[in-house]
Amino acid sequence: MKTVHIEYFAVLRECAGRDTEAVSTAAETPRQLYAELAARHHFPALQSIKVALNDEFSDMSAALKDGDTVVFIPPVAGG
Amino acid sequence: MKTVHIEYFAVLRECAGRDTEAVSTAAETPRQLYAELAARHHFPALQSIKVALNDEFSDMSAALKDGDTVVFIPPVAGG
Amino acid sequence: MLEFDIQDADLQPDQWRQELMDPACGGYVSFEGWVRDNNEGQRVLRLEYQAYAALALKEGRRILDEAQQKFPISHAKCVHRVGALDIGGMAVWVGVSGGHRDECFRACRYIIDEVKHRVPVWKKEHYVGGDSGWVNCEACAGEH
Amino acid sequence: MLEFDIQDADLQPDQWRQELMDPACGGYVSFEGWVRDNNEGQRVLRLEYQAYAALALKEGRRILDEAQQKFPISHAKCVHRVGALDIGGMAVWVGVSGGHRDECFRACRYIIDEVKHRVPVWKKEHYVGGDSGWVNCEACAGEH
Repeated sequence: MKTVHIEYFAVLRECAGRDTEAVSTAAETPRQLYAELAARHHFPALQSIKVALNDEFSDMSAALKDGDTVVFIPPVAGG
Repeated sequence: MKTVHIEYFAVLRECAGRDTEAVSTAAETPRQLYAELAARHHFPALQSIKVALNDEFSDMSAALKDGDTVVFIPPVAGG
Repeated sequence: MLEFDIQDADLQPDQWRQELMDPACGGYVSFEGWVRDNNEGQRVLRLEYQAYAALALKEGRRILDEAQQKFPISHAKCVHRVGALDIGGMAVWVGVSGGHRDECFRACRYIIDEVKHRVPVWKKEHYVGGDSGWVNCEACAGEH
Repeated sequence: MLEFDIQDADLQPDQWRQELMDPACGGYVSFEGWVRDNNEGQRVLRLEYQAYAALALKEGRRILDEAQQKFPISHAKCVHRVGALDIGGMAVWVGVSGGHRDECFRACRYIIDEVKHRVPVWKKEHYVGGDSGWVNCEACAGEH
């Protein structure tokens, strides 16, 4: 088990009802972690979710490490 | 013979040493008139001179009429 | 000068435009994104922007660097607004100065296109009638 | 709103930008032409613009009409300066607002490109060293 720090934005923040949380997880990758959180917080189906690890874009198949900061990024819509 | 009113701009104004003049001419077209004026005022050779008759773009081969206002337009360079 | 920023106060393009002035520059192009009163057939009342600031600042800066590598511009700046905005409010501003207009137009367009696709900023539209939705999140629009 | 003008006083883009605001518009693009301190290898001290105003106003207005026919924009305005301008001075301003950014960028670019080619305005550059010349008049540059 590792502990990761999660920050939520936009629709995910609304679903989770919180800005951040610390999660103990057995997930090996952001993809596994997202499935776990989606089930817990009833996230909507998002086809093109992206992820940032420690404030850099990363891959949904990257290796999660203990202490990582994880941000899941729904489709952006700036401007 | 017809009388036309000429307005000069840019390099032509400098060469002619005046803003406007009234000219009595036998020229049938702006092209003939330009040749006449170029000889008189020592205009530089301008490959792509255009002409406006009575404040509308016209053709160097158009028919000049008595009383026309004629403006020869050197290559423009706005902005 | 290349600068990307995010702020929750009103944008000040007049001030930033002066930062881009340079006697070697013959052209200046700016873009402003305004809050429209409609989107995809719905009447919009107001918008709310949220940014993942730590990453948005890095990605925005990368976009400006790319613009300067691709086009021979002198200066570029982009600032994105976050927080609540009413109709007519300015959500994003881009300014570019350079020797000639061609590179300024191309760079300005490049910057705003990339910002809209890559910088982690989200907007929630509030519609006439009380509904609201996060834009580009079709699965959840109208739910929240 | 479509408006083309020529004036011998300093341009006021901040004021004109507000005239283009519209709750239905999501994009605004502006172009400014500034007097550069160099042109084709020569150091420029100042510029002088002259316009054939009667025809320039007609042709400028035609260009704005064309822009609105070609692109679905809402408003466009262009003002050209005449008279003496120092380095850094603004010679021409174009502003365009519309529903989306694509048409605003295209229309703004179209307008400035056409204005530079078709509107009867001329500029005389005064160079370091005392020479001067009418731009685009190669046969006569340096003579006057």
